Amino acid sequence: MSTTTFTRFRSDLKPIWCPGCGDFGVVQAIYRALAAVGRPPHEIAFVSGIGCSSRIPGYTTAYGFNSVHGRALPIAQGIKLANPDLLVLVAGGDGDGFSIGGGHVPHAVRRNLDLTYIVMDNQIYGLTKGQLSPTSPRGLKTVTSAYGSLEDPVNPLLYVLAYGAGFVAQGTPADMGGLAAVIEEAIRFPGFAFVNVQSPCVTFGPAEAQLRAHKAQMQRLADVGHDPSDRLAAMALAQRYGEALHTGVFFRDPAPRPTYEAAVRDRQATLGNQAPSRARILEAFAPR
Amino acid sequence: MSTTTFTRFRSDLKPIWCPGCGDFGVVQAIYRALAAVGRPPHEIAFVSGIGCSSRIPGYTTAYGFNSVHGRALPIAQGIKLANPDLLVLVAGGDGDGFSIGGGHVPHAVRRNLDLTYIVMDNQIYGLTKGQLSPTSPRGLKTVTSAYGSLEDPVNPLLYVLAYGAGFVAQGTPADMGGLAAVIEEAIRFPGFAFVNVQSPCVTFGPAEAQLRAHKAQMQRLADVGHDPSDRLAAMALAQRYGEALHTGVFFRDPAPRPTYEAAVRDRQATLGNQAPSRARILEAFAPR
Amino acid sequence: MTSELVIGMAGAGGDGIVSAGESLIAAAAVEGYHAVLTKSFGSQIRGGESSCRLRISVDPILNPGGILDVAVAFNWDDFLRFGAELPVGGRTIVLYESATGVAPDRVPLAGIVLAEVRPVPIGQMAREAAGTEKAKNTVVLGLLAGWFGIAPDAILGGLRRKLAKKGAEVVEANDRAFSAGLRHAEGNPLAVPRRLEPSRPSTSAKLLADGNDMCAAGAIFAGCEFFGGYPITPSTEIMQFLGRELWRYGGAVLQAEDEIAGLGAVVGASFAGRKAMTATSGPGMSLKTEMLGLATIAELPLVCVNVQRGGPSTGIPTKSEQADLFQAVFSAHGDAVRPVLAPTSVADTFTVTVEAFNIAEEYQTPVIVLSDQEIAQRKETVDSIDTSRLRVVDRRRPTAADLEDYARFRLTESGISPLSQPGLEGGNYLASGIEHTERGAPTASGEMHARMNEKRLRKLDPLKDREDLFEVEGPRDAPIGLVAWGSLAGAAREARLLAAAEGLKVKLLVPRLLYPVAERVYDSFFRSVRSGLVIEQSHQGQLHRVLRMFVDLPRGVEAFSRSGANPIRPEEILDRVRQRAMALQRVREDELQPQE
Amino acid sequence: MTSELVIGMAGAGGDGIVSAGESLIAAAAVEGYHAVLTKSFGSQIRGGESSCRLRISVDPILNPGGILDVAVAFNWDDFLRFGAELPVGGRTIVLYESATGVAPDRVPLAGIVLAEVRPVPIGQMAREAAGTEKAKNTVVLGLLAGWFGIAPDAILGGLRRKLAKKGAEVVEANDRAFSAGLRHAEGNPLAVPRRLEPSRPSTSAKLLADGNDMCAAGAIFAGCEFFGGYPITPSTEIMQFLGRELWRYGGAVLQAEDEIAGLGAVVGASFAGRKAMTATSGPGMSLKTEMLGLATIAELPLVCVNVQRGGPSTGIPTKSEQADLFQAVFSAHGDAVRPVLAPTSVADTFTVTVEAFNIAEEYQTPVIVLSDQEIAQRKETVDSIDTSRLRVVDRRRPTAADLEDYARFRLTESGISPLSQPGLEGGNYLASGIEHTERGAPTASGEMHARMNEKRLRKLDPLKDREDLFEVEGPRDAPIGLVAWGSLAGAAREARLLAAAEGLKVKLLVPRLLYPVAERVYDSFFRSVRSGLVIEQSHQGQLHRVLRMFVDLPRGVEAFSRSGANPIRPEEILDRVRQRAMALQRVREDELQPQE
Ligand SMILES: Cc1ncc(C[n+]2csc(CCOP(=O)(O)OP(=O)(O)O)c2C)c(N)n1
Ligand SMILES: Cc1ncc(C[n+]2csc(CCOP(=O)(O)OP(=O)(O)O)c2C)c(N)n1
Ligand code: SF4
Ligand code: SF4
Ligand SMILES: [Mg+2]
Ligand SMILES: [Mg+2]
Repeated sequence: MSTTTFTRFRSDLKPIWCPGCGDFGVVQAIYRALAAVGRPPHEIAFVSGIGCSSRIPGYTTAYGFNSVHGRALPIAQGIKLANPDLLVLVAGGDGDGFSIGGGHVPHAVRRNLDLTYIVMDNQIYGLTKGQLSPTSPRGLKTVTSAYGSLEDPVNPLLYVLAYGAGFVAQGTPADMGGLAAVIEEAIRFPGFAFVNVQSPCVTFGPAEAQLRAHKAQMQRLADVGHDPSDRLAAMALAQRYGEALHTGVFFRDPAPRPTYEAAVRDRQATLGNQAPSRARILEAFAPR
Repeated sequence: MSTTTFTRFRSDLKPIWCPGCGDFGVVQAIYRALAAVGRPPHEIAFVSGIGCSSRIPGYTTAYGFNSVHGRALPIAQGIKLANPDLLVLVAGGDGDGFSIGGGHVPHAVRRNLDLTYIVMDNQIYGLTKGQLSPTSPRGLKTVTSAYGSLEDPVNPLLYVLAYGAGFVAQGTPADMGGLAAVIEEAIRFPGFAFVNVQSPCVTFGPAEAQLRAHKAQMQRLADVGHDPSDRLAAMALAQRYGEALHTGVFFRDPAPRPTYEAAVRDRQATLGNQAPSRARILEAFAPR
Repeated sequence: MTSELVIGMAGAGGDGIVSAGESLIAAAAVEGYHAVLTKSFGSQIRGGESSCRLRISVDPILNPGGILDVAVAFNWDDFLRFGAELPVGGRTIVLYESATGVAPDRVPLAGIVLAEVRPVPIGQMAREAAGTEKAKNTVVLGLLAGWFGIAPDAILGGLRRKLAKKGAEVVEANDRAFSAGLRHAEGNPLAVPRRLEPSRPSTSAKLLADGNDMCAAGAIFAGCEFFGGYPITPSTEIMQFLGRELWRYGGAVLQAEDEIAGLGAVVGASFAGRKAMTATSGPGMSLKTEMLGLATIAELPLVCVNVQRGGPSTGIPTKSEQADLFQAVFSAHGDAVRPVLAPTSVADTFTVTVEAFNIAEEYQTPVIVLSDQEIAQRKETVDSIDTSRLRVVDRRRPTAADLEDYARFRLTESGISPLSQPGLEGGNYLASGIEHTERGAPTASGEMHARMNEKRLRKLDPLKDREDLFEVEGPRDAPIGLVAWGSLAGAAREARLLAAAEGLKVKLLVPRLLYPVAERVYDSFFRSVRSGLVIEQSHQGQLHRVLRMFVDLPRGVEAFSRSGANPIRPEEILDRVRQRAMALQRVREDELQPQE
Repeated sequence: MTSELVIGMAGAGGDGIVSAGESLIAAAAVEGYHAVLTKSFGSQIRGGESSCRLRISVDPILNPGGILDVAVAFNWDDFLRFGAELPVGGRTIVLYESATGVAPDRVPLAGIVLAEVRPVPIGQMAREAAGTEKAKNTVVLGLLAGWFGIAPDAILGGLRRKLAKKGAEVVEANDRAFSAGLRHAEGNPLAVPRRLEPSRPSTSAKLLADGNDMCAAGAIFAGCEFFGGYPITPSTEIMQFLGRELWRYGGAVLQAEDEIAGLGAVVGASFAGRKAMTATSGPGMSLKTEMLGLATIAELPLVCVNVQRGGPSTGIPTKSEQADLFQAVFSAHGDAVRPVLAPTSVADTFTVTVEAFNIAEEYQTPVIVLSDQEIAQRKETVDSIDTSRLRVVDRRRPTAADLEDYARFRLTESGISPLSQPGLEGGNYLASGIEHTERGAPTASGEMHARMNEKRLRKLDPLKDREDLFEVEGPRDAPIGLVAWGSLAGAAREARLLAAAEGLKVKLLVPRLLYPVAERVYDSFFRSVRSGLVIEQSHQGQLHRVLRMFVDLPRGVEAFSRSGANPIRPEEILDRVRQRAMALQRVREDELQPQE
């Protein structure tokens, strides 16, 4: 694609991420995917929570909403319901999405609005300088776990599969082509799509979660002969989150469910023609 | 068991549930299970949120905490950490547990404190008089879904299995023996144990979710030859939540993970002997 | 003949007390009476005790009224459970189920000499006439129609319409039960008849609604296109009404997973350019605190309704209280000011909700509507509202000129900056909860922070001159001044009229805008005041405290307040007004004493 | 010789500005100086600009100080980014990296005549001496030691200890860099020498800590056994400290999934009989609103620390503000009152935290500690605290007699009811957020609700007599009165001393208890006051408003407040005090005019 269309999505706000932060790669991949999809920036709403990763909307020329910690999904659903024509992206960190925001994920998935949710999973709290995140490996020593974490990590891929998402994939900036590709595919998927990105925190992240390690570990799902139309098989693979690093599409619903906004539009259409004018609403209370 | 031990757990607070409410059966089953386990009431802490079902602690003689909507699990974890010798029960409704409280479940599961969590799943909001619940079937018409719900329901069993719980079971007051048995087993399980109880709301609940229907539908997992040590198989079965009604144990970890409180005790023990007196804490700040 | 009646009924869950009340008020409305119906239930969801009180009058009504004219006890245990909610007195006529075996001179209403006591074999009459006890409430309707002349035809007509779908037998059985009651009353007239005057040909057609209905209708009138919320008593009916209606207007309703998500979706919808609202009660308001703060700093319009109930925490979900004012005004962290409005009646809830949307859109701010259970759930006849007089305001969107060099948070003179929305080319910006520059870039500059804080507060100053959001009744120069808000405004209005009738010089200020505090309005009201009361249904007297923050109240102005679930009655207010009038009297006399 | 120095340094992320500051204050502490170190960063997590200011003195210090004596610019862009945080003036000596190419008469400090300007080839010296630019900060330490006589041996000793683990080469290279700086200074003495006096043999051993350290230590001293929380700037260090220490005392720390769960676990631990605490900042406080209300009505002791930062919403996470007072006091729905305390210095944070636990346990209530980023994150030398004078209070548990007929919420005279806990036989009860009877049974009775509200508020009344939680400085009869809280108390104390030195009659009231408002304490303080200031770092002047609610402030008492991220300085306060003194002067003169 031509760099003009590419740069069209880059804002003039200079990223304040640490040099080498994986999120640089993610925003690049998003520029590429958006350029490929080809919607103009003003027709895109890009919502995030709070965190290093959540700064990402500000680095694009889309309408951005850098909201509060953990609430990007509810806000994004309100936007999509208010204006279904928009392309709505949601992004944030592992903590934003699966710790404080974890309660919103299953409901966003089961409602199945056509959103693309990108989590930058660095297994750490970056912005607040290095505390445990829900995806931190058991035993990890951080400033809040001086003697090692006592908890098994959250499994974003398995959770979202169990929630019934129609599209679930993983990527890493260690493979920019693959990352841009899954993000583009997620955007094009009609319904809720989830992309977990292994995006290294070079300043506070675990040593095993850096680009070098990714390059070594990485296994393309395409290469391991996984059938992305089989949810149970995807769940079985996803259970290896943390030990293995599979990239690509875990699950793609061959027969995508109807989206929530589609059902809403039908309802508005059927009931719409019975609508009295708003000015006459009080007539509903005439006694009989 | 002797009725004396049984009645020992019944408080003199008269339940204000509607006549015929499934929760009467659940509290009975809990009396039985507690009697069988044999811990005295004052060594039991019973925590709930808000809802018809969440009134249940008040109907027992245990130390009860009828807390706020959706927050029973965090409070229960604080209690268990503060005093691991207690038997800690947690209970509430489908809305309490999987709508407003849904964000706390995965973390309670992965921490794996030795708690027993009983959800009275009636596919409706009872206390607030009949709104949609997260487990309400798609299309259900309620006071908040006059034209039918547009969402696929939450799947409590599948979710909790995906979260990695060591014990997951389902019961119904249509089979009191089976219900008391799974609750007792859950209490005895060393680690986080989850029991989903299909507990009919006779006043607002869906017609398909009443005792008669349960009696007809019910399939004991023991009878269908399910292997409760196979998590993936359990997930496959759990995917049928909503269409089938399986009762009994979906999953029981043959090799239960160590509990969180055990790890905490080890840590306290190892670090404890290096403890200066609290009175001398300021010495930590002597300049060198 | 009497110009009004206050009727109270109580019984067990199955007795159909509330549906009897509904039949009565529907009939009253059809006949052009003014009426108020309040319901009260035990804590049990079903099968518990329940009660209702109906005040019906030929003149406009300001509140649910006090001592009962007519008390109906289906059984005594349940009747007594409602204690202060069904106050009986010397003028009360008592009807009760004679099957209770209680002798007329033994009714358990200690130490009250009742006007009249009528045991009636209600259950027996129902069985005989309709073949079922289910008809007991219909028998009672017949008795009431017969003894007190309350619109028999309208009642019966309503009942028939209601039962039509149940088939002819049911309708006829019901007819028999009703006329049985009617005949019993005619056969055994009251010693001192007390029949309701015929209604006056009412100037305007009446509506029948409760506060939650009116709130939802107001939202629709104001152009609301999105509602996101989570069920909670006593606000849920707002979501339920909109869940039936909003789709018709191209809008949508989302029952979210919790209050945070509900408001989050509202914030998103507003960001996307739609008028949006949520509704909840205390516990939900507490959860929304952070999201409300986001809307304040992102300057996004939205309306958040809090139908107050008893607190703190879960408190008493089914009873009314006015103890969430502090929270409405001050719950946010940081220097955040948001407008707070309160309706003072069922009808008022419509216009106040419309006004809330207007203020939200005009000033790009969340607006909180503080309703309360009393107004929200009481059914009332309402003179139809002339909606042609109501404005509907839309947010200021960027002009082509604005878009040439768009800065979302431009520091304008008014403090209001044109608000664009996704889809609008050239209006692209970054919304955020982080302090930002005029163009929306994150900043940690103390100087910019000060300017943005100043802007966000300054833009609301014009509200302090909105005298139209205040009502003053009574002589401008009255030395005694009352202030009352929300559902208590009704009791205060009635008390003021009673006081005036006694020749006491009293005025009343009813604010619909509670915050920001309109200092000038209060200053001019209090200028003549030497003694006064701020009347509130909260333990702390919260409005009185908030006023003290901004207004120099005259020494003699104090709070008359108490906890909820026990409404302050007009008579109580009148008492205190009398005392204050006498105190002033004494002072004046002292002043007139010759000094030696 | 000078008795104190204020040094400010700024540079890029890699320059090691902050670690240089740490080395200086550590050395100062060892040498027995009094010192305060404040750090400030750009918004970038790493690689961004950073700065620090150190105030070092032979006398006790009350605040970080104003105009710099010494300004060190590693590069000018970054230095200027910190603007008001590094104020230079006529008395400032400027050292800067000569490689910046800026001529001494061209330094970009418009319009200020500086005391002296010294370009130094810092980078070059580092490379030459240590072979790496990494040693730049060590060179600067050498320069400062040399020119201003700041404890060379202690600095070098500290550096050696710090670098020991990096091996001998590093240590030696560092030694060379330091002495290079030292020699450069000796070789090029200042025109007007300004050396720091030797420290006075300090009466008591000093400690070196920041406010968050002191808060955590206070919790441990008070007997805290459980901490549940969620990371948030600028409070996280409290959880981090306790996460290292609490286990040693048989306690536990839980990093929860969010702030609601963190506080929920604390509520559970308290219910189970443990002293428990959480800590957060504005956004987290907002989320905890509902759970705090539960603790209030369930009457469970706990401490909730809010380290204030810039708001509303995410606001400015790294800067200090005092705009969360309204929220601390009023965020709950319903009539809920909870005590709010504020530390006024690093040392104070220890004792205030201990007091917070004592009040929580004694009155069975959540207690909020309002710290702020300024106190929480500034490092300071502290005279060691005589902990033997501090009480540690435990909750009142039921006696055998109480247990014979246990009623958890018994309406006692004090309003405090013995609190049992799981495991205690006979103490079984139902805790709930629902209004309850004395025995904990849910109730919807308005009468019981009123009594429980009254109980929950009455039990806190004794706090209003806690004069020990207030500090008054200056003449009792002073006509000018200042009130300041939190980190601004330091600036106010300094301003008062300066004013007194000018012969102005000014007194200062510093409350550590902000709520409930101790009316009597304020009344007696304001008795002599005819003009005054309530000094606060918030746009609205929140304490001033809260005081107005309960205290009749003298007419002349106003708020001196502004938004955060731009601290009010002692000189600014002094200015206003001078103006007020003159105004009073004029008034008095007018009064003395013969009346014709
Ligand atoms: C309600 C609330 N709680 C806590 C915080 C502090 N906070 C900001 S970002 C963050 C977590 C960052 O981790 P993650 O979401 O993984 O994003 P990352 O910085 O790693 O990209 C936290 C705890 C906040 N801003 N708001
Ligand atoms: C924060 C908060 N939001 C909403 C409510 C209102 N509320 C009480 S119970 C309940 C849901 C009840 O449904 P469920 O949890 O399934 O319990 P059930 O009554 O069906 O047993 C709701 C919405 C509340 N009390 N607190
Ligand atoms: S702290 Fe980690 S996540 Fe944040 S910007 Fe730096 S590298 Fe990236
Ligand atoms: S409403 Fe439903 S859940 Fe609640 S008590 Fe009645 S039957 Fe049970
Ligand atoms: Mg992260
Ligand atoms: Mg339910």
